[in-house]
Amino acid sequence: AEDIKQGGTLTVPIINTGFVENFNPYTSGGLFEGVLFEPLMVFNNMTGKVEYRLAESAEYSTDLKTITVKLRDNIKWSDGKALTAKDVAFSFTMTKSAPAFDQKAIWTSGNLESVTATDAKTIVFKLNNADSTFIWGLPKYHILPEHVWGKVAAKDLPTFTNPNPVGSGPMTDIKYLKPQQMQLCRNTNYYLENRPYIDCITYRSYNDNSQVQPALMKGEIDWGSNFIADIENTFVAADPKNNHFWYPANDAIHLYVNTKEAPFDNLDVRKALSMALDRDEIVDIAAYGYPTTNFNAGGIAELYTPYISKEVTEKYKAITQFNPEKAEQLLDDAGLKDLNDDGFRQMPNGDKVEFDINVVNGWTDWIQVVQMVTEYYEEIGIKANVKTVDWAVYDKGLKESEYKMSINWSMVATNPIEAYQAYFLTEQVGKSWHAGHGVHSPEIDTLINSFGLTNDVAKQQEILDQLQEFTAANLPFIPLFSNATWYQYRTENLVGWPSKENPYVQPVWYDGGKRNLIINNLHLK
Amino acid sequence: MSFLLRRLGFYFTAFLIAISFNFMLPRMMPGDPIDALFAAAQGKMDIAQMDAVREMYGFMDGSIFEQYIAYIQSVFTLDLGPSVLMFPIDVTTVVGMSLPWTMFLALGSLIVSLILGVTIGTYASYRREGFFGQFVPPLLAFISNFPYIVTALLLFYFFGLQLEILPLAYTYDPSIDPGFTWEFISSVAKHAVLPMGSMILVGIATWVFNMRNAMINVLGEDYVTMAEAKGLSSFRVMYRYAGRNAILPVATAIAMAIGFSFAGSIMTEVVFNYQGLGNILLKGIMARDYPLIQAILLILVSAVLTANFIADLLYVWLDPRISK
Amino acid sequence: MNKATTMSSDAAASAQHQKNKFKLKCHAIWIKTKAFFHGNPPAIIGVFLITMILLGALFAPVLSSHNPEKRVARPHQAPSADHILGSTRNGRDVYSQVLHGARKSLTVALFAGIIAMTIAIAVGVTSGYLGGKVDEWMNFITNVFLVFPQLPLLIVLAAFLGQVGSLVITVLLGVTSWPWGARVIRSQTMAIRNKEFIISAEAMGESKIRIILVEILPNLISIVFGGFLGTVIYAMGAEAGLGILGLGDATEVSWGSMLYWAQVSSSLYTGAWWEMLVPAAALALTGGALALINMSIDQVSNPKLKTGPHMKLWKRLNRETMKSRGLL
Amino acid sequence: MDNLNTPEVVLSVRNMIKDFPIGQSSSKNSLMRAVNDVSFDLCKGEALAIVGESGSGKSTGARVLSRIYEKDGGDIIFKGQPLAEYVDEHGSLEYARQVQMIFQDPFGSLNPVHSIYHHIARPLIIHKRGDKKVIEKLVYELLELVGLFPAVETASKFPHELSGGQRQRVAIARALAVDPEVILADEPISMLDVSVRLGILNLMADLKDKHGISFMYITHDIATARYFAEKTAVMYVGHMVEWGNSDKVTQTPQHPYTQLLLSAVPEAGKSGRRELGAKKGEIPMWKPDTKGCPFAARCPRAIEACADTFPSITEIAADHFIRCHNI
Amino acid sequence: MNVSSLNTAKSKAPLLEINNLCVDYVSPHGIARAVNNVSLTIAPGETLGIAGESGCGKSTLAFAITRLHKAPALISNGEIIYNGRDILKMTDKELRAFRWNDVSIVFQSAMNSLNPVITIGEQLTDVIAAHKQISPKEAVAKAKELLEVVGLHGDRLKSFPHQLSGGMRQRVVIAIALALEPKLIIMDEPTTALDVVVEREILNELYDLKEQFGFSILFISHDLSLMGEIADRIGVMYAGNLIEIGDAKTVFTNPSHPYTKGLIASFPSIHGPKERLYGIPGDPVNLLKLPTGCNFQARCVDCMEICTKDDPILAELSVGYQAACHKL
Ligand SMILES: Nc1ncnc2c1ncn2[C@@H]1O[C@H](COP(=O)(O)OP(=O)(O)OP(=O)(O)O)[C@@H](O)[C@H]1O
Ligand SMILES: Nc1ncnc2c1ncn2[C@@H]1O[C@H](COP(=O)(O)OP(=O)(O)OP(=O)(O)O)[C@@H](O)[C@H]1O
Ligand SMILES: [Mg+2]
Ligand SMILES: [Mg+2]
Repeated sequence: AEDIKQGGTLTVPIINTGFVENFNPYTSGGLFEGVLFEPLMVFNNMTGKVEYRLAESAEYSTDLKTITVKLRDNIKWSDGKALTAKDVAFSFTMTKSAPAFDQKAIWTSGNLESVTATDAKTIVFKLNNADSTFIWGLPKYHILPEHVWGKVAAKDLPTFTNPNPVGSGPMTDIKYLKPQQMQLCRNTNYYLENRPYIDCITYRSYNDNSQVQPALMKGEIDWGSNFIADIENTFVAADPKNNHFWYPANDAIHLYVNTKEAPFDNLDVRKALSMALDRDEIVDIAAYGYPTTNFNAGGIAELYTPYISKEVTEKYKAITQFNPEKAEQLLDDAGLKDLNDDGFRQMPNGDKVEFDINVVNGWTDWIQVVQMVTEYYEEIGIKANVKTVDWAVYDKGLKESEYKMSINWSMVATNPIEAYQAYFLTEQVGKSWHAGHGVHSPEIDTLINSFGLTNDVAKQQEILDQLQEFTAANLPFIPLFSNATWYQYRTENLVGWPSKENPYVQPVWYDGGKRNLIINNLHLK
Repeated sequence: MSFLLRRLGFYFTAFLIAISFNFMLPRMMPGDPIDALFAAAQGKMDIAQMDAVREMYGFMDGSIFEQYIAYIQSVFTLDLGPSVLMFPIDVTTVVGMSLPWTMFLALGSLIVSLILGVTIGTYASYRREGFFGQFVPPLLAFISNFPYIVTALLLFYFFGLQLEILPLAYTYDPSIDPGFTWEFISSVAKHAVLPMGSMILVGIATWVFNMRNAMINVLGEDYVTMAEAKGLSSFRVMYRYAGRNAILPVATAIAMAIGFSFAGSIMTEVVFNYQGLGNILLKGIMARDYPLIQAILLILVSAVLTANFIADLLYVWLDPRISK
Repeated sequence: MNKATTMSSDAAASAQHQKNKFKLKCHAIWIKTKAFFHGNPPAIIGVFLITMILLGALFAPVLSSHNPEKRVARPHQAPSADHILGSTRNGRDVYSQVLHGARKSLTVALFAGIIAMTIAIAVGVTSGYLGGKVDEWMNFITNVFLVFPQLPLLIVLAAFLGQVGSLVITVLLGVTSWPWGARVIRSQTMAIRNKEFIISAEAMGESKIRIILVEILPNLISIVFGGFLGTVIYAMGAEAGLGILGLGDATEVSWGSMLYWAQVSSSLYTGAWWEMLVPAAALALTGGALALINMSIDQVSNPKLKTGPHMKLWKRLNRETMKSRGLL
Repeated sequence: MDNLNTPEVVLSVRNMIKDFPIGQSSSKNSLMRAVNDVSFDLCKGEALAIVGESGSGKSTGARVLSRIYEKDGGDIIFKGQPLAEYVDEHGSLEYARQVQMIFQDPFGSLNPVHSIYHHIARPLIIHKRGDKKVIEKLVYELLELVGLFPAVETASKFPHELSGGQRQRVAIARALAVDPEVILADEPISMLDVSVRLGILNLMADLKDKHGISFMYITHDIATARYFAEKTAVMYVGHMVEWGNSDKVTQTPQHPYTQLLLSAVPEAGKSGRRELGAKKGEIPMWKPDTKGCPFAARCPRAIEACADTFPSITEIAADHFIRCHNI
Repeated sequence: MNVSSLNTAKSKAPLLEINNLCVDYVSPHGIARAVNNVSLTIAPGETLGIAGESGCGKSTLAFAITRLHKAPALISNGEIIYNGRDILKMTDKELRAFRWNDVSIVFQSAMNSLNPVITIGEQLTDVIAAHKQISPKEAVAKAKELLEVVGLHGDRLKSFPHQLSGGMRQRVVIAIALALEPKLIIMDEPTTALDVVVEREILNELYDLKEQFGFSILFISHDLSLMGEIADRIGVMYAGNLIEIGDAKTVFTNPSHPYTKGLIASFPSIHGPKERLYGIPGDPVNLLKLPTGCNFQARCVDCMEICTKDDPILAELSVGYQAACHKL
């Protein structure tokens, strides 16, 4: 639109220890993706669309072993040089010699055979095995100028700080960099005309959420991606006209149960433990009501609404409904009864049932959730304790399935299949945080692996439906709620934000592609 | 002289012990930086990549002994390797960036609270029976026992957020270029008011009590009475004859206080987002950034040892009876 | 049996004697106590406050209105009749939490103090009394510990140890806070060691351990106690500090964890000041009260700190005589 | 040594030496000799006074005898048996019982935290003088013996509740508790009030005469030495320079140092400036390899030999010895 | 302000006149009168000795003259007239000017009256600088001169007290006392801590100095032989009271008061006949538990009925000779 004014500065908080002169996108903690560097494309999980950025199109061959990516016309680096398919091919091949940069392990996992630029605009990815999910990893790789990065020896890549960075993103001009604040301004060679509308982005460094809150309240920053306590009364109330927030659903939070151990090996016990929880109340009290309650036992939540199987949800609905009487009955039936009248149930053989729920020390919202969970369990006669552990212990516990119950999140990705890969693939046991619950089967492995072999959306959905059914039927983890996507924004200077009314993208700062879309959309009021 | 040599020997050994301890600490504890990185990425990182990343950060194995030798070497060559948190920036650079600010904060507040405390303490001992001597020290005892972070938060809340007369965070206004300009210096000063103020508020009581007790001990000495009998002015008696001796026990406490002052500055830096070592230390701990933690502890130990050494020198200078 | 009967009258007499002795002793203690408090307002205030706090902690289950570890209210309810100090963000009763938190915080501080003082006494007295090589080594170790930046170290240790319940904090604080006390005790022991009563005990053939325990130690009571109080104050602050930094166990109810929760729930910004200020005030009062007691012990044990009720009398008399001489 | 009325020698000291390290290093060359070549006999029921200025090694000598310090040379023979033989636990305890020490400072020699009862009962308990009852009785007897009435009340007191003189009596009672043969009294009255000093001296004299206890009486007050002790030895820088019968030493001093000492003693009525018979000079620090006479530098009678030869012992009269080249 | 007491009539106008001086210590256990109704005079150039056992109030008297008392001491009564001015009525400023200029004082132990961390030189010059308009250079020159007067080398100015021996320190203190050439020097047991030879050296020095400068001395000691040697007149104190005062010879050879007699008999002489002496039985009195009547009654060999009832007052026995005893 012509009436959009150019100019303005976006100020965002960065939680870190300060800025240093390092513009290597792979080692700078995601500061520059989508800002200094432009992705090929963005998979928008909110709309389900693919938003092409540097690329104009990307096509799979029918055998799903070749991907052909075409670049836009006349795209340039910020130093004015042309950005060609050779640059793109270089960017991908480079990560072969710098395995640490190989974000999605395309080389190390062995599936990618080659990346070649067939002409100035065309890049061809050749795969060893058919994999329709491969393409989702591409945005994780930064497109870098060969004329700069090609001069760096492979062994120096990890320590290369990329001084005077050349990029293709909307903001490539480093105005200044001070330990506590830095500013990037517009790329005059940006491939979209009049974009970005805004002139600059200012990064401000903060220690933690508790400092972002006053900064937001004082109007020092425009875009928050942080937990803010009592947001209506603190942030919104400070300036109701300009201060807004929108907390769409994010990843699903589950209570992981170690099904290899009694009494959790009994499905009814797991069901009872699920039914004992009043999820609405938990969300309301422990999390200020910000997250979205999850009544879906299929393993994925609101973030993936288009993929959720209504049938499965309906069929297993009872499991997620707050029903302490039923829960008690299930436990009674399972033989867990209070034999010694201490108010808590024992195993049929008289052993006491008492377990810890692991939660990372310092992750306070979860601690509160778990505290409430233990209260609900106490009401049905189950003794559970909150166990706050250092994350190293937590991490090890999850991976090596050294827990009885542990609160944990699910993967956030382009497609829910990635979450199921982490949940159930037998090869993930001992590696992934999500696979330690003990529910696995070769059939499910095959089912999951068959996903990549097809490009047919309907077939894929069928697989997902089956996985949801499997999850709900086995209940390796108890669904609680979907995390909120923390997102606060101020409209005093800038507008064009994604919002409930205009949900064009999931509003996460910490995703290069998503924020690229947003930055491109913001403009002066 | 032999006294100082002995002390020097002590410092060197203490230093060796401290850095060895530094070396052991991370190796005894669970978790490593890559796990931390992985946790921080919240699943956005591919597990297959972890080993590569581990290698990138230079966490190679080798016998503990080899590692130890390499570590000791790195300490003495001041080449402590890259930080994990701010990879690939050198730990030395990272620390160099924040050290001056911590020194400014910790030493500044130490010096101010020392001066104020000694003055108040001297006066309180002099007016021991009066209102001042009876009420000010207990009052300060209560203030200093208020949890430090709460004091800081309250100051932050009232002066920064409510009254908006002082900045909320940072060492200086980031839009100003550092330099010897009035603008910069005044910005630094303005940003230091709250952090330093809170540290001084909490730290002052120690010195008041230290000085007061030392003074009271000295005031009963014959040489003070003698000085009075000589008809010297009370100022001279207080400061030259009594204060000079009372400062001796306080001087040893100063060196100790450096360590505490640094500890205090950790909290301050966190609350006021001050760009100092404490802030980085805490972040470094969370990220298991061993090189950084080691470097900071190293600096800390060196600083405390240096301070002790200076205190020793000071003591020799202050107390002629020592020099032998 | 036989013996018992013959001895009975004797025994009765001696029992009577013992009783009298006991009475006398009690009386002496009473006199001493009275003298300690008389005209020593810091002592009175300090002991009063500490007594209140200790009673509060001791009778926490009786005094508290709610279960401190249970959600008993809506989040952040302002002080009201039902929750006299309001509720926390997690819906717990602040009043009950302060009472129960006192137990944990004081226990940690107390035991840390005991551990530290025990080590300090063991090291200080042994080193000061035995002298020679033992002393040289112990002194060296003490000095190393002394110059080690303690709190940062504590933070690092606490972070690395993972789950840091109150037990770990107690031990950590205990084993890192002794050097100062050890040094003071050592120097005092060295002063006493050369006192003639020690030398004569040695010449008499007393065992070393008895000399340390019976002859030296009782003379150090006031420093030991002062040092103990100092360590307790320090440990309490450190426990709170670690708690606030999130390095303690957030699920335990202690003043430190209360402050931690108050901070993560941004209670100051949301106007729920009570959640933060109540535990903070509890800490300040306890620490301040202990500092006052320490100060008044100083006044009693250090004869140079001439204070007491007689000073009031002196002041009055002095003013009168000065007036009569026309100097006022 | 063998006189006509040969009294029994209880403690015999021959060429006793005690060295202290100077400074912090303990290498051989930095030793100071606090006591050098000291010999004497202490007879039963007799007192030997040791006089000398501060730092002359009086206390050190006594402390070697009471085994607080280890001797570095010479022989100490107690009741015919060398000190070295009182080694095993029983032996050393036995020696500790028989040789008791009384210290200069009545304030420092009693532990302020223990009652008088404790102080006197301890040695009795250590030396197993009986059960509780017996010990209690003994304690009260001892207190009465040293003139502390009423004993029961005194026993329950603490040191700070007693005057200096009373405290010193307690110290004596404690020394007496285990029937010692020898009491080493290190300046027992110098810290006492002028008005009570004599009481203590008289008490000690009674113990000596009536109980046959031998005393080594250390003092710098030569007048009380003569008053109390049969024999007197004058020490200078770790050496005995003149010794023998007290009256002879004090009335007809032969050694220039003794003469100096006596001439310096203030005397009522002798007003006015009194020249000292000595040159002003530093008091030397005696090292194991120092040569000559210790007093040479200040001696008005010094001859050449004094500078490099250690003077030998001369018996100038019966029971009167000096160490001097220029008699 | 005027000379009131008859018994102080003297041929020369006194330099210092003390009338009915009372000094109290306010202690937690009551008020102890350490100096009770003491009146005496010191003539120019005279040496007055004050003898008495420990705690009888000698130092307290000395302190009163320069008004150095701090809490809890209280000069409750009397006047101290120096050259017609009552010292007790001086303002702080006058007092500062008076101190050292007119009366200087040598404290009981020289070891402690020199500041260990300040050079001898500074401690000497600052008293000169405080009272005289004089350049630092001149002050140093004067200080050197003073050191040489007491027999020390001028180089010692740069020394610290610990570098000097006890005797040397005592000389320095005397040099400081002489710095402003005062009319009266108070010497509180100046030689007690020294051995006889050094003591003799100091005494010799003192004789010379007195000859040279002609000041008066108030000489405090418990050593009666020393007192008999140096003093022109001797006053004997017991439990705060002046019980006997008169010319030295008489007091020493023919004392009137039983206490003085006992005191003199407590010193065995080196030359006299060797016989058993009896001294004074009993212990010194406790100032807080003074009996009614004569303070000395409990120890007195000739105690009479009246002694337990009435306090004896100081009576003139002959010209310039007074004693307080009912027997006289
Ligand atoms: N433990 C010790 N270590 C080193 N030197 C010592 C020790 N004890 C005494 N001396 C030295 O030995 C010498 C003799 O000391 P000693 O105490 O025996 O003298 P003294 O004659 O008793 O003196 P005083 O009259 O002051 O008691 C002194 O020079 C003293 O410094
Ligand atoms: N600061 C004080 N507080 C209470 N009582 C005191 C104080 N100073 C001295 N006294 C008491 O006053 C009395 C006289 O003390 P003073 O020092 O004058 O005695 P002295 O004659 O100088 O004794 P000495 O010969 O020991 O120096 C003593 O009984 C003493 O206990
Ligand atoms: Mg001695
Ligand atoms: Mg005195």
